[in-house]
Amino acid sequence: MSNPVAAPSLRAAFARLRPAGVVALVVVLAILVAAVWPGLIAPGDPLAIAPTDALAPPSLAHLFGTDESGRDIFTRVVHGTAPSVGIGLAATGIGIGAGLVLGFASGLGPKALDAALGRVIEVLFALPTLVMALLLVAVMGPGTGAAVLAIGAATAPGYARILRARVRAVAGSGYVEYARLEGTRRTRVFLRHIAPNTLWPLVGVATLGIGQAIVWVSALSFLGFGTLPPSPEWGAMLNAGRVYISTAWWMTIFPGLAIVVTATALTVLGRTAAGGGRR
Amino acid sequence: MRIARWALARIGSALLVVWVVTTIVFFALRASGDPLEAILGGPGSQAGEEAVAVARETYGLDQPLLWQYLLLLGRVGTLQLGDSYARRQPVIDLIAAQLPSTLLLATLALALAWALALCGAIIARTSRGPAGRAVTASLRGAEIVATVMPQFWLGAVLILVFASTLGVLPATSSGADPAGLVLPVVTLAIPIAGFLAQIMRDSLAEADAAPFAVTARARGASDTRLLLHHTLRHASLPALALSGWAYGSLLSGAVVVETLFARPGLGRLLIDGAMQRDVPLVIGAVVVVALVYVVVLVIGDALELLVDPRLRRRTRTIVRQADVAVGA
Amino acid sequence: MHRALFTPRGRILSVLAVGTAAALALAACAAPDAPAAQDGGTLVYASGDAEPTCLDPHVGGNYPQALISTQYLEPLVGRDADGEITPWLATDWTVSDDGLTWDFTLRDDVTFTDGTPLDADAVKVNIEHLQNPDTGSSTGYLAVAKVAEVEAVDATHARFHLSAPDSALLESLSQQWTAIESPAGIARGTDENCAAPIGTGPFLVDEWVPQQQVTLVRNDDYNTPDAGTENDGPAHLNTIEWRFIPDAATRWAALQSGEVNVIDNPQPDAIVAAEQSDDIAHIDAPRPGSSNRIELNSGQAPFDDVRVREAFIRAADPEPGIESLYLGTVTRSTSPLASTEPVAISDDALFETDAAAAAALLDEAGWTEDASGVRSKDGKPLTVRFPVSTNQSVAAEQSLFEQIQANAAAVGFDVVLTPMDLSSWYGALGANEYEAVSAPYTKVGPDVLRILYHSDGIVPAPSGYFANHAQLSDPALDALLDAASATSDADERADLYAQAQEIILASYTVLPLYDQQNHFLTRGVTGVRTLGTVATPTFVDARLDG
Amino acid sequence: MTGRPALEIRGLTVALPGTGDVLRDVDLTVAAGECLAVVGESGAGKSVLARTLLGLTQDDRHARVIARTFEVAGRDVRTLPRRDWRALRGVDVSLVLQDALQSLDPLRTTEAEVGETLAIRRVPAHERRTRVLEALHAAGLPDAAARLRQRSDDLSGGMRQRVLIASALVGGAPLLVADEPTTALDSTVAARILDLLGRLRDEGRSLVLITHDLDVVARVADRVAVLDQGRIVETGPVAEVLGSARHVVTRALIAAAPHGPKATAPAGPGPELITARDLVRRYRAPGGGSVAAVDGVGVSVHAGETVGIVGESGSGKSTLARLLVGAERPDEGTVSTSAPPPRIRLIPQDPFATFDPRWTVGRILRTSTRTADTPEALLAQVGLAADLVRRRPATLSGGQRQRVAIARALAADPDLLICDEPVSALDVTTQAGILDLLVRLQADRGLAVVFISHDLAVVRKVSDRVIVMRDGRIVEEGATERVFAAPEHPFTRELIRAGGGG
Repeated sequence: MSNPVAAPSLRAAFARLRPAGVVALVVVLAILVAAVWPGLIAPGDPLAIAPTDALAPPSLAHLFGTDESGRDIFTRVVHGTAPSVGIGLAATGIGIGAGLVLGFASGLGPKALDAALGRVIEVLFALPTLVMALLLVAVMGPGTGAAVLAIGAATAPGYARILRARVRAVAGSGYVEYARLEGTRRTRVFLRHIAPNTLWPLVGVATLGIGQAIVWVSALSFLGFGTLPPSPEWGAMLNAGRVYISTAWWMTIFPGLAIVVTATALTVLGRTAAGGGRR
Repeated sequence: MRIARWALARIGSALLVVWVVTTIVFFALRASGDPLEAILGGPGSQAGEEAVAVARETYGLDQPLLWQYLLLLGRVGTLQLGDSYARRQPVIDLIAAQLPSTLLLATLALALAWALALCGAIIARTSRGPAGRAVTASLRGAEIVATVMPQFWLGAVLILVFASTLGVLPATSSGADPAGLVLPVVTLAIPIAGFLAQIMRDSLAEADAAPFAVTARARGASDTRLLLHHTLRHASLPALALSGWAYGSLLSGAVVVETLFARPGLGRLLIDGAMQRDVPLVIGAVVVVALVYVVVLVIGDALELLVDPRLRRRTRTIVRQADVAVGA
Repeated sequence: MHRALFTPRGRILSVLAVGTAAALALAACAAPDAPAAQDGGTLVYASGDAEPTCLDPHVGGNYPQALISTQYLEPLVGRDADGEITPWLATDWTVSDDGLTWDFTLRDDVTFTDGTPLDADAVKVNIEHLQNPDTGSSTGYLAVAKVAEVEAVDATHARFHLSAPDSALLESLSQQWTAIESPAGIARGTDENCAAPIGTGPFLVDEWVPQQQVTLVRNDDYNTPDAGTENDGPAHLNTIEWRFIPDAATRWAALQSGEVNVIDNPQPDAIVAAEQSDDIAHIDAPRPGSSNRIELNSGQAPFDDVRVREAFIRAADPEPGIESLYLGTVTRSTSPLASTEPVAISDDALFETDAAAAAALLDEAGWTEDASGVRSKDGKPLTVRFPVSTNQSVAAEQSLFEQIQANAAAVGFDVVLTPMDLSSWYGALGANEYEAVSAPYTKVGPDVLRILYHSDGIVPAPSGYFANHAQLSDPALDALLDAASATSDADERADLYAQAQEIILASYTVLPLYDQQNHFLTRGVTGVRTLGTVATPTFVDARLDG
Repeated sequence: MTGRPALEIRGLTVALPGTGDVLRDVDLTVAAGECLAVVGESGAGKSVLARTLLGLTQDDRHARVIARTFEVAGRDVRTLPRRDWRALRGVDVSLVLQDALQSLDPLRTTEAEVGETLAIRRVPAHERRTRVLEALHAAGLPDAAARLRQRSDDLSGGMRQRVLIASALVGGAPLLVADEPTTALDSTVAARILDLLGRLRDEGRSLVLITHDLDVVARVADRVAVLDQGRIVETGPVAEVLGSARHVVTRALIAAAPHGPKATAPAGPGPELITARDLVRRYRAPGGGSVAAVDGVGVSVHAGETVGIVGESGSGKSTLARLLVGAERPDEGTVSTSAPPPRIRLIPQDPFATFDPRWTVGRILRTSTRTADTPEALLAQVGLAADLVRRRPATLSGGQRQRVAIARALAADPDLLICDEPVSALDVTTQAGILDLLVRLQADRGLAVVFISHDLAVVRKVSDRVIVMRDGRIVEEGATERVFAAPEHPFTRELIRAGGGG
């Protein structure tokens, strides 16, 4: 018999880091640096325009080239880390927060509540993320806040679903039953066993989720509900660059790569943290 | 008995879908914005008092909110989706006209995703030696990158390469024109292919290590036979179980891909409706998307029964929910 | 050289073999001889404008409707490139001395494509249709606002009784939004008429598959070419497939790959590429009416202070951006009117960039700068809310706004650009939640000034919409505009409009940028031209390459 | 016996990537019609040996398999290409794995599974069916024709094992390798499967029987080889090896096998701690309706005594344990306790699942402690080193985990331990250690113990009193030795016979 939730120690997580995981970790650390001290990597001003220098291809002066207003794309990509990753974080936070409420209510509440909430969660989960996000954005209007809320709300059912399953697995686990048999009070069982064993695996899932959320928000940008200009948020940059794709491919390629690389690194790391789910 | 219970459960979830979706959409769209404005052609219109009154009457807007809601719920429940505010056409007609195009796109994309995922899993399974490890490692990498690839970016790059530069494939798509379908289907399929390939590769490795696989080898089965007669069926089960969800995700992607490739369909209808705050159209589109999901689940159930005759409903596993978590 | 890449593979190899000079020669050889134009065939038009929700331009009345309806509806009068009104469905017209009665003589040999004859009653029905609130007309409604009644004198004579003199009447009636439709078609009711309006044009609506395309087929009985048409019979084309491809890059790719013959709203880089290309032609047809400009809301703080407005305009410095973003495809304007309007006047001096002067003006107006870089006054930051309608603005223009944002930030403005869908945009304007806005308005003739800058335009319509976004309320200006509208003397009219423009420009409520861009790229088709009215393309003379 | 041995191996060494040498210098000979048993603890290399005999280990390119002699049916297979190995499998040598639920493809019918060896050889379908039916008959599967279209889910454990054996017989392989063929089965069923294997041997097949169970060896094998850490430490005729073992490993194995009565005498019946009357516990049946897992059972446990509950899977013994410990409520009947209520603790079959995976052993023990004992002291009581307190359960061996579970139960200073199959997942020597520990603790502390097991020999070893359960009811109950000496119920008699009587 195996344990419903794999043993989660940091050391075990590091031990699981294969070369890919190490690379991912390095990338994520670099992303963090770029988010916190962008000036360290790219000292320029991401908003500084230079119309005479517009649409310059990548060169030593402009590593990633310049955009239609002559802004340096490398600088913008680096300075865009904070808003882009921040958006992913915020959306994931909202998603997990809402998911926590639904998941715990359903997983720990009375059977009837679980049956009802469980169904509703499944139905919400059935609604494609973008469809649901579009609805909410259409109501709230464009902008970062709305996009974050929409993606958060649209991903919440997914988190709720995982949480509910985890809560149920942990609540039905041998160690919770044993604690009950020992006469431990319900709140104590919850605090000691259920909450930590439910929440810890969520770290991995959340890491995966941030990467996905960045992609979703940029998709909203593409559909015209994105971050406000002239923020160097990657989705918005990518969207702006797509117009020039046939003449200035670098405007599209580099922000797109930033998204792909970040999401990939977060996904690899998330998988590792999620307990090496894939044997 | 079992069939009846199963059918009841599916009908129940269809009704639940209708209720949940109607509720969300109705209250979300009323929360801000004035539906009356949308009916009368936007803020630029010069509608007279009379037209306003007629619109109020037609759409029940002079009734209390709760009554409007119940009215709507009743109508949606019986699939009387009413007329589009902005287009002044029956919603059901609009959707019926667009649905086949989107279903064609999504179904082809799912088929392609399956084909790619199967190929990936089989290649990963059959690659041996150092070269094989390199192949497997790059497949893994490709899967992850495919999964996180923004579709509109991928599509734009494909258009740049195949339509603008090489000129071998059209950049736009409509109906069932085969050449036009290639790029949208590929764009739509790749992320799902990455997702399915991961699941399939994992479950194939799992099936490969299972005792029944050892037994089959001990009977003299070759790798190919083992794959075709034993492990592939097992490996496809989890992927099959998740295909219903994957289909939902394809409908999500269709919103983007249809815009990108100027392809008519439900996704574009939905975007237009959301932008114009066309309540009946949005409800209709979302309800239909959700109902399509229910239908797909039914088909998925049937396929699963076909592949797995054990009739044992496995609980839809917690396994891999990490991937599913992040939504469609 | 660029095109050589598109020739078959064998050619590329030989091209590489013999070097650049030979390549050029070969490429020239490869270019087909001017292909013999042929009759018949299907032209595919890809529009980047929103798909109309109604094909009848009487309903609502926006530019996408004008574009497509040009193919099947025709107005009473036309307008040539010099701004002269030309006969079309009406052959002649006279106006009474008091300017209140107009007599139009109609052609007597015209029938609508449903067989209904064109007569004075039909004209009467059309004007009434526009004025009926249930029609929901907005543009056409305003255009014929001064028409009190249309009297059918006899079959070919329609008499317009006006409530006030209207020097812009002919210009108004030349627009697609007041085009004449079959009364029998109108009688079918809005839904049916929206799906397939019936007119006298060279094509008729065969089928509309929403979101996909509108199929237009040739009107074989066509006999009403306008003054600019060479063809004196039915169109050469059999069919036009009118498709909607909202994404500019996709549209351009579709033209490049030969899927479509004509696209509108191309990106500047596509225009440049087309100019350099042998097989893609470029039609530059600026829309009439206003120029593309940014208007500053003088109705509320901070732009109720002319010094702050001038500071913004002195700081904006759009010129380098216009040059680089549009790659030389547009020209800077300093007029509130389109360059195609003969009476348009410009004043470059008012719009010279001077950041130092801007800063001084702001200092003088009491807006002080602090460490954050954003000026403030009485604790309120110098914020400029700038809602941008994504439906009405191409990418290059949004980039230009971003550059203006950056330039204005340098002197202490905090410009908040907010892209919005059309409905939210109208909402923001209606709620006065803006300090700056760009709202191009297309109308034939200088009368557009009255719509945009007369103080009447501040009062919102019942729907909340108003046209005077600058919220200019100047009795002297109102008087000039009213007088210009009433006079029938052309010189006097031009002079009045010139004075009005000077007042508008000097108010610093308007930052003109350039003409309303209206470009078409064509491939594999000849004979496409645009009308002198609202610059929509007509395909009467168009032929596909053989 | 014909001259040529069915299997001849000299100097077989197998190294697997990452684990090093799994088998070292192994010599084995199996004559035609002979049954050779290979015994050893888990980790001794038994399963690798079984797979190597079919060339399956050799399929892994990273595995290193070398031997001086390796002949199957007289054919040198040392350098056999993969393709030729495949041709060999199923017709020259075949394999029967343990746990037929996993070893039969659950998606395929009996006919497809059994007939696969033939299908691979392109035997025509009609002939295939005939031979499949023959094989099923030979494997003793009742009503074989009706089973053809069934899948492993539709079959009982015993039937599955017969189907699996049939699939090994169908190709006519003269050499059968059986890897723990009876481990997952109830003892009565296992006995019948062993009879079948014995019959096959008698019919002239050669058998390599891999097992951890000396009892199984004694029943069917002619000769036995003892495997320890990849080496054969002792080999010879069964009677000789079991009767007078020379090697210390063999002797330890024999000593560890539970046999005989409980060593210590019962310390007189104390006061009644817990009494259950007329317990009924029903579960919803898969097809609707309900089944009573426990159906009118009454038990009472006195201080200081050990009550053994024995029965096959599905007999309701684990449900009874859960009812006694209070993990479930009975649908009918009562569980009453003495005053003050005794402290009851559970020793589970799978202790790992009852440990919070994030916790260290020290924290687990501290949390359960109701006395002044330190975790280190508790560990000492169960024979574990004190430095285990910082370890997590995942890093412990099965025996260590079970000892920690016992320590945790002791931490509460219990009056009654309910042990639910506490040793069934453990190796025989580990099992012996745990059993000794339990007996010793019970004697030292005067604990009452309810000991639940499917293994009659184990129950006999620890219990003063025994209760035999079948289908949710008690069929026999009494003092352990009385029941063993003179079983009254036929089922008890069958159990004793099947269990080998120890």
